Amino acid sequence: MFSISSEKIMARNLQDSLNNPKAGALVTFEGWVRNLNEGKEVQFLEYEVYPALANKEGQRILEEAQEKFDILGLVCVHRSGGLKVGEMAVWVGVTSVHRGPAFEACQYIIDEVKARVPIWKKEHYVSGDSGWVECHHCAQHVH
Amino acid sequence: MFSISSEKIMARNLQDSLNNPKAGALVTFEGWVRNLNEGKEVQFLEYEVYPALANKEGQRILEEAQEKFDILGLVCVHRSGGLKVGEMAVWVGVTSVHRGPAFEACQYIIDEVKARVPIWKKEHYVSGDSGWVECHHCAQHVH
Amino acid sequence: MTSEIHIQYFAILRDERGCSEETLSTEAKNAAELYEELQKEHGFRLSQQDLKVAINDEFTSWQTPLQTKDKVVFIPPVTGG
Amino acid sequence: MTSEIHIQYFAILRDERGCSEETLSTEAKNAAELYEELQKEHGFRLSQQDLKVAINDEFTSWQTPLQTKDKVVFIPPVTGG
Repeated sequence: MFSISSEKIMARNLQDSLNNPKAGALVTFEGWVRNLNEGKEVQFLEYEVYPALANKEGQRILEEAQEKFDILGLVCVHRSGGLKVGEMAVWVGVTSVHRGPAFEACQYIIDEVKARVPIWKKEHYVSGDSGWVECHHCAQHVH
Repeated sequence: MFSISSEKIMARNLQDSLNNPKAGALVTFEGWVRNLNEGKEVQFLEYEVYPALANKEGQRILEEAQEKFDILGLVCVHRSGGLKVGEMAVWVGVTSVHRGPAFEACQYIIDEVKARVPIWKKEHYVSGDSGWVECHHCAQHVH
Repeated sequence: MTSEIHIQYFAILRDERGCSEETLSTEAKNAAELYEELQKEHGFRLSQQDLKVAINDEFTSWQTPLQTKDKVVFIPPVTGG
Repeated sequence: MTSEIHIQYFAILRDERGCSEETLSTEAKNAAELYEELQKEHGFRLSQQDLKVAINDEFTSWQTPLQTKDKVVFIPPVTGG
């Protein structure tokens, strides 16, 4: 249910895997590569992943969501490797009977993935500079 | 940005219309026709719409969301006519720079659409019965 | 004073009225009086406080004075989504 | 006592170390001592309290005793999503 993908994320296929006649609600989150971060123009970025632990921790987060919220299905995929502006970095989808739990679980999953899963982002700027993004929490520029 | 559709909702096209290099987050909500409501097996349902006022009120809700939350783009489409189990009744999509406002606005929009837009749902049950759903708020079975 | 009012019916009210629109002459001064009149005639089960009212495609107050050619819609609790 | 430890480096630590993995012999009793040793040698700018540590692909405490053949990863603040 949690995975790391080195290829373009195919949201529609992921979503189809969540089809369920009991479900009344699907909430999805997509994280996209922005053209600006802290005032710097971004050209592309790279995600580096510690795969063994990222997969375990991602899976744990989905299990927590399943326990905490009354949901039916859930999927999260995170990209690795190089991405251009506008490309999808992460996809989260959650289904439930009523909509409240799907919203809560989707937000929980993306919050926890960003805080806990060992993935690091290096930004390459139009100026030619590049750098590892320092820390979401410190810099308060979570998307 | 708000519309009523008598045809199948094409979520991917709606989503493409929200592409924006400034956006870091897309949150979507889809409402699906469930196979069970209050213990009764649903075969299909019909949405009846008061179009002139539904479009005005839907548009007002999107304008309110735009004022309340720091978001970039937003779309909401609601179906009219007959739908089978599993079909999409409503689609909401919101983009923003950071993810918080997109989640909040998406939830605001679907909450307000369900509470305010003049659309009525008639359920047709496997048993052969049918009936107008009485009131989301009263019956506490919002999805 | 009599005014000529156009009424559209939706959902349960359409079923109970047996038609989706009609034009009628009424002495009702406002939408509240008009609904009272129609409820008596057709036995609508929803009471006025369950409904909202729109005149000329805008939500309005039950006390807004009716004018000839107004289009009135009584709005049962909505159940979209 | 000397143990043989395998280390993997990611992100900024990989850049600063100049390689992505190495195996070394150390007298460090736990990950805290090991990081101190490596930080001195390679000048890592992140301090131990900025990092988490994993042994054999599980998060663990800095005080867990190291054992020969352990795989250690120091984890800079994560920035996925």
